[in-house]
Amino acid sequence: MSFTNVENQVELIKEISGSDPYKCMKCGKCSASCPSYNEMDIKPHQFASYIIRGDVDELLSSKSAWKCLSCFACIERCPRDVQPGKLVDAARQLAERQRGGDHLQADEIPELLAEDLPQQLLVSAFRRYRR
Amino acid sequence: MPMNEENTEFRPLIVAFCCNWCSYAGADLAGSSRLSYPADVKIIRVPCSGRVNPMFILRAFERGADGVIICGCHPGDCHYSTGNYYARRRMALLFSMLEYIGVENGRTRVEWCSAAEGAKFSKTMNEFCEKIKSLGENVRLGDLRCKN
Amino acid sequence: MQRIGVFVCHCGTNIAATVDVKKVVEMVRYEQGVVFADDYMYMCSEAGQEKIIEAIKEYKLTGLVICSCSPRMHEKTFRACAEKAGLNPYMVEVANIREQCSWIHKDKEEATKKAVILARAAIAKVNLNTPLKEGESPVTKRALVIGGGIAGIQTALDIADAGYEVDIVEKEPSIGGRMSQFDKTFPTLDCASCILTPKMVEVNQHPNITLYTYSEVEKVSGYVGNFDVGIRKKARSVDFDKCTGCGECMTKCPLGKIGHIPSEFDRGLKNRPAIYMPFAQAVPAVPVIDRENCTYFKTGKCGVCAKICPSKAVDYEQQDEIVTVKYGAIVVATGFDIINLDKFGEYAYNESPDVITSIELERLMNAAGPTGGHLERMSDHKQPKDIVFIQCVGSRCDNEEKGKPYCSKVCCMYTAKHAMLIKDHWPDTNITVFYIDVRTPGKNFDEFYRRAVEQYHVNYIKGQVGKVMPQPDGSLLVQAADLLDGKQIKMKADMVVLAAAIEPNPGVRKIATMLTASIDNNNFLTEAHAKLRPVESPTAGIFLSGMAQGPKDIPETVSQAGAAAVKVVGLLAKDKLKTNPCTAQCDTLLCNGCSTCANVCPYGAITYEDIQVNDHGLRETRRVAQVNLALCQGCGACTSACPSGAMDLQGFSNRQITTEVDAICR
Amino acid sequence: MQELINRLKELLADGTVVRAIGWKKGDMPYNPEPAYFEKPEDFDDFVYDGFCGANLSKMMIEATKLEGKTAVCLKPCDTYSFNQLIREHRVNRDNAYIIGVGCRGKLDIEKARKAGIKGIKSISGVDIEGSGDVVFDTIYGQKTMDYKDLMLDRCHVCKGKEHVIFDEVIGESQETGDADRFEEVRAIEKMTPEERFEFFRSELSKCIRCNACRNVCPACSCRKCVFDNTKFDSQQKANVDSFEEKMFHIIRAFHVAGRCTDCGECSRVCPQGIPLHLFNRKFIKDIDDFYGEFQAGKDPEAQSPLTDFTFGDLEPKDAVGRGDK
Repeated sequence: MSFTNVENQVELIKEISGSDPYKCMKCGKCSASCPSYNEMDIKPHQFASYIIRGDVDELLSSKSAWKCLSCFACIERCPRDVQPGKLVDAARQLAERQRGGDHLQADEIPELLAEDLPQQLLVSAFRRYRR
Repeated sequence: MPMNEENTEFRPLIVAFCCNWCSYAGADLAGSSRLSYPADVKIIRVPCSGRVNPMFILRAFERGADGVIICGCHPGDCHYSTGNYYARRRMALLFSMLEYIGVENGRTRVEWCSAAEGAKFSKTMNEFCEKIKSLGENVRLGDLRCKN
Repeated sequence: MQRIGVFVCHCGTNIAATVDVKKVVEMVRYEQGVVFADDYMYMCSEAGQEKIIEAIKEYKLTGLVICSCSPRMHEKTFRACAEKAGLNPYMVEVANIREQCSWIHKDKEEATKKAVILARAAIAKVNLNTPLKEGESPVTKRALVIGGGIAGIQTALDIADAGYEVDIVEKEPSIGGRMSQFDKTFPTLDCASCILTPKMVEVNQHPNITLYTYSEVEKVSGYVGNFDVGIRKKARSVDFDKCTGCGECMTKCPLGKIGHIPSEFDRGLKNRPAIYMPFAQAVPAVPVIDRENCTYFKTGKCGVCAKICPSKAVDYEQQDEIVTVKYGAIVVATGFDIINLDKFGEYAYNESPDVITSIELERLMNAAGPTGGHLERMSDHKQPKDIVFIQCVGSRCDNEEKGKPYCSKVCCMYTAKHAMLIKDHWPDTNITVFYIDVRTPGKNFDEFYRRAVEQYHVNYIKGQVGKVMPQPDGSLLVQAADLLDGKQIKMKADMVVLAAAIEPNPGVRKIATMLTASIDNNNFLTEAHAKLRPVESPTAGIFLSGMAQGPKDIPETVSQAGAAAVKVVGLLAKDKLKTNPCTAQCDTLLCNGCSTCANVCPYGAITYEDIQVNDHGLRETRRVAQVNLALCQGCGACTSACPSGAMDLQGFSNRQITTEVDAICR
Repeated sequence: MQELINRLKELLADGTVVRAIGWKKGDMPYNPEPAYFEKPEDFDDFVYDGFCGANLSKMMIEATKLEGKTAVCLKPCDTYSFNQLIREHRVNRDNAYIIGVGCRGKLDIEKARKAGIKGIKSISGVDIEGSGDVVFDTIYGQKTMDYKDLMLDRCHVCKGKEHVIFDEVIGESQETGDADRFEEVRAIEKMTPEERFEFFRSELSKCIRCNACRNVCPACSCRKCVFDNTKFDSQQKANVDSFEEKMFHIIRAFHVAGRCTDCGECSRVCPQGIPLHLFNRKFIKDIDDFYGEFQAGKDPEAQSPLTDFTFGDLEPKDAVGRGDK
């Protein structure tokens, strides 16, 4: 799959995430809820405008894409149903797809698990890397 | 005379001028909310704080009042648009003059109190009474005379 | 000497539980003037009132003191009761021994003592009460509406439909105002003239409405119910009765093509002839000659319009005419304009014809406008591809020299409207809006704005534009910051539209002065009460409609117009006005004529007259204050400002208040 | 002085005015009194010298009601009072011909008395044009005093040598101000409340209610004073009603607040030497501090601070306690 076509890329993100970045009112509730806010260079409330502008590569090369814990607080709380978490998730997924099959298979996971690993982290990791 | 003849505790005599539209209604609200304040306070109803002539205040002091408080609508809320603005200037100058001739600060007060501020009215009157009690009887304004 | 009856109310146990009512009666029985004192369970009840009436008759009482609840509660009741017994209602005073005594004190002895003192103060006051009579003044059943925009039109129609005669004075040659310049209206996007023109026609045809267009209010005297207004009807140079409105004169006027007279209606985007109607649907459809520009008036030559007029309606000899009309009420609906942008050099409004104001854009998009509704740049008549809108140009600006401190309220909505209309017609136009805040309170307003973003993909960027720089290639370089992304932006635009701050019509200050209606620092007329009397001026008989009172959109203007009309109708429906008898009064023997009182009167109720006085045998002419009882509201501001004590307030006189002070401090 | 007399005679002769108000010699060389001049021979007694401190503007209230114009001699500071009277519609400008007279400071005989000068027979060196020391010829011999040392306190805080209203000016004026106008007020403000109270009580105790201050004051121009009318129950004469007795000076000062031009006549005429200007000057200082500088009488169009306001005015509670440490 090639990402030369910016519009195509944006459309794909919209399709994968199922959310409409144009609906964002920049209220900032996502940034206010985000546990990783301080570690992000592009803040959650900016995700929508990056995607509208077509700056997907910039978003993907940012720290933010991989600092997102997929806790989905922003998705839960977004008053406009824009759900920045899903947007960034969709962007990550694009990147994953680009990488091809270079990732873990589900059945390889159990043996890598530590005993005291929190369940939540595990779920979060699946959300981030499984697809 | 103050009602303290049989009582050794000093009970001040306080005259409150309240504008009909905000503060008098605020006092009524304090009443209907049963928010008590000392009986030392006696209210005189005037149409507007701008109606309060400095002569009235001086008269009260001369007749033995220990404190005088003027209550009006908040600036900007005057029923007559501007009355309290003029009152504010008048009272600022009068109070400063009273201080200048040696009358203790605090015997006079202006408070803006709306019809909804029953609690504020009661609190203000309680505070003012305490203040006047701490100042004691008004000797100076009663004594500032032309002759010895 | 008064004969005073004192009535102490138990109010059930409300008073009697904390105040020894019987003792109060005993204590006040021997006060000066008191001839009767009694108590009763419920003074305000039928039986209680009956008791009062009987006592008035039996003891020939001249004054009453009721010791009961707050006068704000039952003063009216007891006054009416006194009146029933033939006593002047203003001979009643209420001592508030419930809210200000029994309800807030617990100690019975203390509360009783206070109740006695409050009763004494009221008795002392009644001793000085005098019977007061409510004044009456007749009402002229005709209203004047100043301004013929949508605010004035709606107010006039509502008053006229209620059956009263209304005159509209409009300074332009046609009514219609700003709304007639607009293309579409938010949030429904219906066409402005489609909804306004029928109303204009209705005004013109309404039997109760008289139009004075091309006219100005020259002089106002009188007071509520009885205004005398001088209206200057400027010479139109066209005979109203003969003109058929065929428009031949306008097409033939040689200056139409070569005159370079900018059309006011088209905001200078188009020229007009010297004999003109502002726009095609003008009401009345009678042109005027602009004498400043007309060749005939400048040189005495030409006269083409007179020659070609088929009905010989052109009359160069016409003179200004002043008519004086009586009115009962006046509505100010003088509307608004946008501020001058000379001080905003950074937006290059005066440098580039492609930087325009929103009103100019309205004209450019209007099918009846200078371009026939085709959006084009004024510089090269090309259709703009990239358009930048700048919000808050001069609004929310604390620098008095440049702008206005308030929010103009309508800009956010009309900008969204413009953006969507442009996108509707020319979908591949790129539109960027730079805003400080987007403010869209109102029914279906935020949804409207969100539609511009979500459906039309209008690019809203938070951040004010710093500079607009015209480029050699004819484009405009816009420099701004995207505050949410923390980036500075430089973008090219073909057209920049400025949402200039609105300001009240500059002529309103003169009108307000004539009306003695108060006006704020921003030239908006002040309401009698910001919350409870928003369509009335503090000056009785003056009402406010539309933008003259503050920024508002068309629906708000129309509702305010209706509200003002109701207030006017409420006034005109009365045959006579009862005036508050607690008014200021001037003792002409004491008055110095110094004007101090007039300076503080919020109602303009005080005037000065030279009158003959006989001061204990000395006859002389003196300048003395006169209180107009119809205007005076009884605030007493004049009485405390008066240096000589000549001004006094009936019902709250200096001596009455002094005597209350004395009674309390006894 | 001769130039002034000649001009006044000329104005009377050519009918410009029908009377003039100036000063005539008193029974002592230091107490000239205000007087009307109508005929040339009236001017035999005319005097204008250093002791002519009286502010004649108040006399114009009655004079301008008379038929024909009245000429009046006003010193620079007096013109402020006249302007204030115009503002209050108390004088008829059309009936007034104002001669601005020169002034090099007016003199206070009390200062000579304090310096031990008694038994005065005649005084020289007080001419308006002159300069140098004042020479007293007394029954104890000649005494001299520096003109400046003899000046009224008010002249040390002079408002300036310009007449703010006039038809013509005769004679030169000098700026005599060399002190801070509000210094005395500030000194009192710095005292403790007890000290202030004692100060005013001892000063006011001297008052004999002669009403001289009220009668001379150009701002106290009411047709009938509040102390003489029945509107406040304050009308009784001194000693009868304690209200008036106690509050007279405060009320009087409040009545003229915002209108007082600080002409200083009240203190000059007080037979008991009460520094009454201290009340007025306190109000002026407060008005300046609270609402911006204001000089009554400077501009007859200016709104008086007490009939004006701004939305952000000082609250009364902040008007007091400003000096408290």
